[in-house]
Amino acid sequence: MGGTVDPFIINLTVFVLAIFVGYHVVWNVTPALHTPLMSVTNAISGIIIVGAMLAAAPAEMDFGSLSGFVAVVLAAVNVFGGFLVTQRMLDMFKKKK
Amino acid sequence: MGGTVDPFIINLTVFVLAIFVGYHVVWNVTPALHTPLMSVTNAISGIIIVGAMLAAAPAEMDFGSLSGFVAVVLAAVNVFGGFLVTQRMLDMFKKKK
Amino acid sequence: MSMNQVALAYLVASVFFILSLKGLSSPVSARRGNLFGILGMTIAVLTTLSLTRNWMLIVLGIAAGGSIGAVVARRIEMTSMPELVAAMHSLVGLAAVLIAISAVHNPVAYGIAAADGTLHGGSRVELFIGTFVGAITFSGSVVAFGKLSGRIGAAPLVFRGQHGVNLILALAMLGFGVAFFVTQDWTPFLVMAGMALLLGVLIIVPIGGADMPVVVSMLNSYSGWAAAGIGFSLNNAMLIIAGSLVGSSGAILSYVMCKAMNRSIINVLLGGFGGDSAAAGGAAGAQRNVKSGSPEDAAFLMGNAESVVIVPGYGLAVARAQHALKEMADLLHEKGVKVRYAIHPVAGRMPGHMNVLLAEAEVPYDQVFEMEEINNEFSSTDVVLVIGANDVVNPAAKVPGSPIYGMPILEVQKARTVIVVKRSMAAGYAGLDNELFYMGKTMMVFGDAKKVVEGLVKAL
Amino acid sequence: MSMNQVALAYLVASVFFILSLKGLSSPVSARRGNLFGILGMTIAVLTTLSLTRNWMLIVLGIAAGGSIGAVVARRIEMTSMPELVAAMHSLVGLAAVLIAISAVHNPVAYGIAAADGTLHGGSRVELFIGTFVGAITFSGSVVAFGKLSGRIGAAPLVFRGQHGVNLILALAMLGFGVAFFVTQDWTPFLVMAGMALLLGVLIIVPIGGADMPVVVSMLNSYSGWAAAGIGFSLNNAMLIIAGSLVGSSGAILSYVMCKAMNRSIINVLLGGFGGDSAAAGGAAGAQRNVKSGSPEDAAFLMGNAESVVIVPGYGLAVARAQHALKEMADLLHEKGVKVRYAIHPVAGRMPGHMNVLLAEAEVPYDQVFEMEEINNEFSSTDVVLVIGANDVVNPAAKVPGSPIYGMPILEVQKARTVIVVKRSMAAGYAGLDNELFYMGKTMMVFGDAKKVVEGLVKAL
Amino acid sequence: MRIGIPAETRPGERRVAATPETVKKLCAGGNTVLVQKGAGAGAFFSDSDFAAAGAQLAETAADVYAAADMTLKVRGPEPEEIRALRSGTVLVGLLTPHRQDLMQAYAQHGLTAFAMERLPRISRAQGMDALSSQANIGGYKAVLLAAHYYRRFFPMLMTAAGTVKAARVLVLGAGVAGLQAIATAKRLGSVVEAFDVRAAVKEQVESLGAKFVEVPAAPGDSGETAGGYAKEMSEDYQRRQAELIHQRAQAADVVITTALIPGKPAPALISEDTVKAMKLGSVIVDLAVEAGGNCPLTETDQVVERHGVTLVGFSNLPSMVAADASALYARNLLNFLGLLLDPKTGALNIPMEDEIIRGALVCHQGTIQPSGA
Amino acid sequence: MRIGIPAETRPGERRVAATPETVKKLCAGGNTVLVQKGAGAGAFFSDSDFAAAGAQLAETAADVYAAADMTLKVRGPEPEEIRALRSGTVLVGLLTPHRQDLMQAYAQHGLTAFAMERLPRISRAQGMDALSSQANIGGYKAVLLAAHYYRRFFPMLMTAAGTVKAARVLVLGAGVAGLQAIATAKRLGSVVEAFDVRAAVKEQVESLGAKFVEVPAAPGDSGETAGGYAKEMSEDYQRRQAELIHQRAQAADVVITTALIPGKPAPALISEDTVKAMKLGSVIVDLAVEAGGNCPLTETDQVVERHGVTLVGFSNLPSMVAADASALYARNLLNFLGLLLDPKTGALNIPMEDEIIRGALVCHQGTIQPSGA
Ligand SMILES: NC(=O)c1ccc[n+]([C@@H]2O[C@H](COP(=O)([O-])OP(=O)(O)OC[C@H]3O[C@@H](n4cnc5c(N)ncnc54)[C@H](OP(=O)(O)O)[C@@H]3O)[C@@H](O)[C@H]2O)c1
Ligand SMILES: NC(=O)c1ccc[n+]([C@@H]2O[C@H](COP(=O)([O-])OP(=O)(O)OC[C@H]3O[C@@H](n4cnc5c(N)ncnc54)[C@H](OP(=O)(O)O)[C@@H]3O)[C@@H](O)[C@H]2O)c1
Ligand SMILES: NC(=O)c1ccc[n+]([C@@H]2O[C@H](COP(=O)([O-])OP(=O)(O)OC[C@H]3O[C@@H](n4cnc5c(N)ncnc54)[C@H](O)[C@@H]3O)[C@@H](O)[C@H]2O)c1
Ligand SMILES: NC(=O)c1ccc[n+]([C@@H]2O[C@H](COP(=O)([O-])OP(=O)(O)OC[C@H]3O[C@@H](n4cnc5c(N)ncnc54)[C@H](O)[C@@H]3O)[C@@H](O)[C@H]2O)c1
Repeated sequence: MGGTVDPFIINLTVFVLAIFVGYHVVWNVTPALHTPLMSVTNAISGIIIVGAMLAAAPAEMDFGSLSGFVAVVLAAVNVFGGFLVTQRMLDMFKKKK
Repeated sequence: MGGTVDPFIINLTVFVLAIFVGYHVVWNVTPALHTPLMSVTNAISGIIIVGAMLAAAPAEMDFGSLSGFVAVVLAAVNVFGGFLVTQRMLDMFKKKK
Repeated sequence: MSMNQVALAYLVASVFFILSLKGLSSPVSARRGNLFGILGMTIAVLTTLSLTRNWMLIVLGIAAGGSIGAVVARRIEMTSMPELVAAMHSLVGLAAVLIAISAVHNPVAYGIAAADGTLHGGSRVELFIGTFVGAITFSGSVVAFGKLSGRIGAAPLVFRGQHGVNLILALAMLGFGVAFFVTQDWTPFLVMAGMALLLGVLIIVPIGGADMPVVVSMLNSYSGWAAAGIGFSLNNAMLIIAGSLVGSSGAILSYVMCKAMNRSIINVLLGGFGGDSAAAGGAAGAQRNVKSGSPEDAAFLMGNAESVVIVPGYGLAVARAQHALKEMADLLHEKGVKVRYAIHPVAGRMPGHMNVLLAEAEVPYDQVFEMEEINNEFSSTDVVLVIGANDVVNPAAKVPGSPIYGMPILEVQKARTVIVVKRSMAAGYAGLDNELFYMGKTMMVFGDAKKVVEGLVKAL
Repeated sequence: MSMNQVALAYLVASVFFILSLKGLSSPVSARRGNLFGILGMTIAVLTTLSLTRNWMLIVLGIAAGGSIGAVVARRIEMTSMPELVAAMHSLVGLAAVLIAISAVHNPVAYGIAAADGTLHGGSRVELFIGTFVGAITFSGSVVAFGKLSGRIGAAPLVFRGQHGVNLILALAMLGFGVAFFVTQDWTPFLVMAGMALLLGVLIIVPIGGADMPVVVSMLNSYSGWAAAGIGFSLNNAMLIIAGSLVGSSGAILSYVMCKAMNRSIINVLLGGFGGDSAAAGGAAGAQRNVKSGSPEDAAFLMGNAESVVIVPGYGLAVARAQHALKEMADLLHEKGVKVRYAIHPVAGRMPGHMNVLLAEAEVPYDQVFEMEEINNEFSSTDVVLVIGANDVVNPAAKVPGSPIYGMPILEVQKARTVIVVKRSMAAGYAGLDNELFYMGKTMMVFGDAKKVVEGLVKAL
Repeated sequence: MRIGIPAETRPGERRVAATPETVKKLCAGGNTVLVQKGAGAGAFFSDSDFAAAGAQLAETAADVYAAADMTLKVRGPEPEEIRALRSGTVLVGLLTPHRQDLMQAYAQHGLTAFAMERLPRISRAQGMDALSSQANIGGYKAVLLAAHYYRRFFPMLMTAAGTVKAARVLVLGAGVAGLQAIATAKRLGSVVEAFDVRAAVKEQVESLGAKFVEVPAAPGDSGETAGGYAKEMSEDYQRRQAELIHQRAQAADVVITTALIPGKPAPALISEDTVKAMKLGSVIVDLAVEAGGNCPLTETDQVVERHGVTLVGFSNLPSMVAADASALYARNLLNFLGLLLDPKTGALNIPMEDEIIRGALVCHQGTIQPSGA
Repeated sequence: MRIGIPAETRPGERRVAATPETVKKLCAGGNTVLVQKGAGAGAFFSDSDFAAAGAQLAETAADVYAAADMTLKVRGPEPEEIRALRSGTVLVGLLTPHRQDLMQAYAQHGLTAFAMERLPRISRAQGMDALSSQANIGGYKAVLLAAHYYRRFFPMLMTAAGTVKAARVLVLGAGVAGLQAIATAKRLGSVVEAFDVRAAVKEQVESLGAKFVEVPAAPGDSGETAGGYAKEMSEDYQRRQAELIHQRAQAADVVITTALIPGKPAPALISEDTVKAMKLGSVIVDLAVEAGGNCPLTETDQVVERHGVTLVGFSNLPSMVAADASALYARNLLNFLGLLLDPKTGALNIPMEDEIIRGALVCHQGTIQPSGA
């Protein structure tokens, strides 16, 4: 069978499953980890950098790729900052504050 | 971009996500629900009936569609029996045994 | 229906399957969970039906199988549930094998044929896997059913070199699989299937009856993977989702069950360890079976009871578990369970020992009953929790000639369920074995009383 | 790299993201979780890089942004963490808007153009959603950052008809979105983006400083949805997975946080309820802010402390929470925390009241200290748990003229952290307000002492 | 200051106004302390311990009185002791300030006298509050006495020879003594009920795990004066109260009464009829016996059996726990002296503006002071 | 059967061998019960209650003895009482079977006598085990006596006037009485240590929350005889034990001794030197005083002070809790009579093959029985 299924449907399938996973993974988090968790999801939301890279991809620089480039920089700040800050927070926990 | 991604990869994506979901959903089940849970997953594994129906689908009866038909019957036993048995077990819990 | 609509419907069905399992993980939502499962299955079947041409025949098949299933499910006794599940499992395995056969027979119909009408390489692998997993599930489930229903002796059947034989068989099976892959011939395919059937039997026979539930769950998991495998072949996301859901949840469930029984899953699955779930001490030389459970099991039983009577004994004092016990009773009380304490006149090691303990924990006096008051109440009690007591509930006191003959006892064996908390099967002060522990209605929870009660508190 | 390999690599990255969040849900695995996140991100970026032609420029951009991020993250004070998270959020929002602009500018490069070079209808909708969510995230995060860092007053800014204005704005924004959809013109697109920016500001200003963490988490969730939306446009499974992971987990997290603070998420998000987390009674008319937390927070603080001193007061007796308290102390002790009790000579309502209570719960005498013995120890104590006490820890006793002037008190304010359990801000026997409750190092846990301690026991 | 500690003379009084511990602190504060030999014997403080703490030992009370600028006593001095005191001496103790005759005698003798009973009950004075510290002991001891005279078990025990029921204890008056009695009786495993006119006490009683017996009061009547003491109640209330107590006492095995109204005779709570209705073998311990008793049948310092009920009327329970009672009382005095004496030199300096001093000072250099608090 | 219940004659003995409850059951079993007037007074059972339960009241003991076929006693009859008994009477009580003179007298008088002390300690006999039921009371009362004579608090209290420390109680001998003493002392809030020669007791002591003080024993020596009683220990052990006790007693405020070795004089555990080394004001309650005492300084039925230590030597503690002691003892007897009397008619039938009977029967129709158990 197979047929031709619109990629949207497949994307939707993935989307729905991912929501379930996100829901379950976070549901039982201890309150003390709220802030680190927030910070790590913030870093992961920097995945948008992938989109930004594609936007900045065209070889010839124009308005579109420039704004893509700016987006890359911004998202990179978020990605690096996010993971590092999380790391620092978690270090704090280790040292029994 | 998009390009042509083998459906296998997409299937794999779905597969991996579904495993995560299955894992999380069951992880914290109370022991008392072990048997009902087993019974309901048994019923759901009857989803193979979908494959069986497709096997039985060809209009002209031959060896292949006949074995598909048998598979439909077997899987149907499982589906109906599984859900009903689960129902009965759960009813038992309601009545505070 | 367009292919898109079909895919969407399948997605909806998949979501319902997820919600179904999710529901089953907690008693409050369990019934809803089952409904979701039914709903998902209905959507899946109807959608598929819309794709088939000879739907009349198929509906007939479903009706036939469905009514058999329904009748069996209605008729079966509650106590035979586990064997029923095993039996139905075998059907899924068989169905998977049949589908694979059908697909090998007519690959074109499934759209898995290459241009030359032969199977895709990938599909061949997938079908191979589907078949042997299906076959093992089938024969293994049949054996499990036999053991659970008592048609086959529940004792583990162990012989020397068992693992070696299994290994050789598995390798041979793989070999024939490769042959099938290369030749696309029926012969290697069927030999491979036959070997898988044999392997299913050999894998399950060495596992003892007590471990059968774990095995059934494991087979369940296999059948899920089989379904997912077929989903890959058919490029059907729903089959993949449902199959891997069942596969992973079944595997986790086996693991969780083993953990609850304090067993290693490896040992269970390698077999030969299944028989020893009981008999740790015991004066009587003969190894006798007792049912043992986890604190969670005990908590569930008590949480769902209407009345619970607690029988404390010397072990409670030794463990100094009285405060935890009080807390547990409070939790039960909050759940609307009627909780009372039954004090045997000579429980403990000094007159009034139990009273001292319960007073320390501030158990209200009006929940504390003496033996004469409460002995008549046991027959209308749902659950008795015997905690660290032994002699005072030993029916041997009714047997002339026993060293405690003539001593009045708390007649807990009259209650519907008895839970006994102690560290081992060791005897009490009087040094006697206790028949109560071996009764069908008794569940032992082994462990230090304090630890166990704390476990109960957590689980409640 | 073939497209298949790319897809596979993306799948691997997605799995790492899942494992990352999973890791962060428990303290033991949290650090591993962060590593998984980094790993996933690395794979994702490298894979994408292999697809781009002018990778030098992009690497430059990443290096620039990355070093800024790294420096800021290293330099920032621990106490400013939440505002940093908010600030970085705004960047994600802005990036989303920029990507959308870039895509609108050059749809062909993204493979989302129809044959005529214009945008697909579906993609237009997706881009529209991505843009406005991104814009709201951006401006909202900026406001949240301002509030958290004190650059904008933390007090909720409420004005009449606020919700009305927001509604009109939102509708107008939608209208321009439709216009963009129809005309594919820049003007409606930019107006729409501007309105979304404004909306972001307006949505956040009415929310009080105390609720900002919830808001940040909510914005986090928005940015996740924005990423998922772009994933749909780009037909990129990883973006969808990562985006919806962040989206759903952020939403759940906001909900969980609200529940922990006993607030309704609806109220928080509608704003105007953010300022009243404190001040229930209090003799002093002025509304003053206190930090309040849940039993879980308190449990975490104590579980990670090296030494805990428990200060019981009359409220402990009223709640009869002594047994639960003992149990909590036992749990802490098991975790290796040093637990002591500090008894003020006039705590309770009769001489020795607290001793009677603790004896009932069988607290060993050698854990019980009198005031003189322990007052010097507070400065080296990590956490003091003041439970149902008030006057005996009231620093007002040092203020001449106060009705309790001259009464010696337990100097708990010297400890690193003070947790106070009582039902409200109401005064104690002497009827005095207590400065201790308003100190920066103090966390109030409101509720009946027994309930709260039971909560602590559960959380430990 | 030369501080004198004579032995107590009241019959049955075993306490002493200083302990080696407080003597040591007083000496460290620049004072000389004179202790009469044997003064601590009843409380098991030996002379050698006092000497080791820095006290000088005096043979007789007369020696102490002759040398001391300040005398610390448990009980107020009797007329013959007053005569032995030097004029101008500062006297501190439980001086029974309601005994006008004694006050007159102090004044005539030119003494400066502080009555510990008169301390205002403010937070700052809690460390000096001898009434509380001694009432606390009284409550504890009352239960021990009851258990001593009660011919059954207090706790419930289920034994091979049958079950003994827990004693039911009724505590009337839940002030300091009453609350401690409740706590002690609970400890011993009995079932405790308590009653008090002050409504605020209910929560306190329940905080000890006992049951509060309530007489429905007229609305708005807290039963309490501004000072936190009980007041006399209306007749209607008293009738309802009497009925309730009659009924609860019948159900009780042990009754401990501590009800006092400052400056008034103790309320009669247990009538003879009630005693008659009580179970054979019950015990009543009347802590209010010195103020006339909460039960008219109790006799001061006697144990009598009436209508099959044992009535315990010891008036000086703290003295039965003399060692700890003295220790607490001596520390009360020490804390109080902290207000009067220079911490280094021990020089006397009476801060007349302090409300605690104003309350306690009953006689200043020979003039009787109006009751302050 | 005509069953007689005379009043006890031993001075200070307040117990009685039957209660209205047991009388009622005996009457229901086809017996006639004769109770001497006032027999229950000491335990607060009134004659009218006995009568209401179905007993006939007799004016004097002689009347009872003259009419009864069976006499129930708490204490064994003294020679003059024996003379009043009819020959052939069945006698049941705590007959002190080790007193050969009394046994002779019973035999000469042609009595059939059951000594409750001789019951074998098997499970079935637990409901009749008077030694246990009375020892239990002794342990409880011993602590109350200690608290009564101790001039400090048992529990720890932190008050505005300072902290009073918890009393440290040392219990020597952790049999039935010792265990109950531990439990009661713990209840009152003291810190309890206990010591016993029998190693098995350690777990039991700890199960009550007290600390067990251990003398390292020679390997393989459980300190126990087959019957579960203690035996005399080796000299070396005794020396190490004495040292340990000396040291623990010095740290203790209260010592309660219950150590007994059946058929032997009680072991002397607390020497005079130990008493001298103990703290001033400490209290020793010696429950073994009748068997010679665990401390040589205690005097039977007296409270004496030696070297600043109060020694309490009452020999009959259960009698101080006469009501419950009688109730339990009477039920022990009732359970025991269940073996002897036909449940309907009350006819006597001695099952000589029963090990309980063999154990308790010290004299059968005028012949002394060899000690059975
Ligand atoms: N009351 C009296 O006056 C008195 C005096 C002397 C003797 N006795 C005798 O003592 C017996 C009392 O009966 P009983 O039922 O109370 O006690 P028991 O028959 O001695 O049984 C106690 C049970 O508790 C278990 N136990 C011990 N420590 C434990 C711990 N930490 N956690 C969990 N379980 C623990 C033991 O089994 P495990 O080892 O498997 O855990 C034991 O079988 C009677 O035979 C009575 O005749 C009574
Ligand atoms: N010890 C004595 O002999 C004695 C005698 C008389 C008076 N006093 C006086 O009593 C005071 C004792 O100080 P303290 O700190 O122990 O008590 P406190 O100052 O009276 O404070 C007790 C606090 O406990 C809280 N509380 C009451 N019930 C509660 C419950 N069920 N759960 C949680 N919290 C509860 C109350 O706050 P919420 O209402 O907000 O919950 C109250 O603020 C001193 O002022 C002392 O002078 C002592
Ligand atoms: N602020 C402080 O630090 C402080 C210190 C000590 C005592 N106090 C308080 O002072 C109050 C008085 O304590 P006290 O023990 O000295 O009082 P008390 O000895 O004067 O009286 C004893 C009790 O008898 C009760 N009573 C009086 N008449 C009664 C009647 N007819 N029926 C029943 N009960 C009756 C009183 O209410 C009181 O509770 C208490 O509330 C106590 O907590 C406060
Ligand atoms: N099986 C039953 O049902 C039952 C019934 C009652 C008692 N018992 C058991 O019988 C045993 C004896 O009890 P009892 O109280 O009648 O004993 P007891 O009165 O004869 O002796 C009291 C205690 O003193 C101890 N002792 C002896 N010499 C000592 C020494 N030198 N130093 C320290 N301690 C010494 C003994 O070990 C005993 O524990 C107990 O274990 C009791 O549990 C069993």
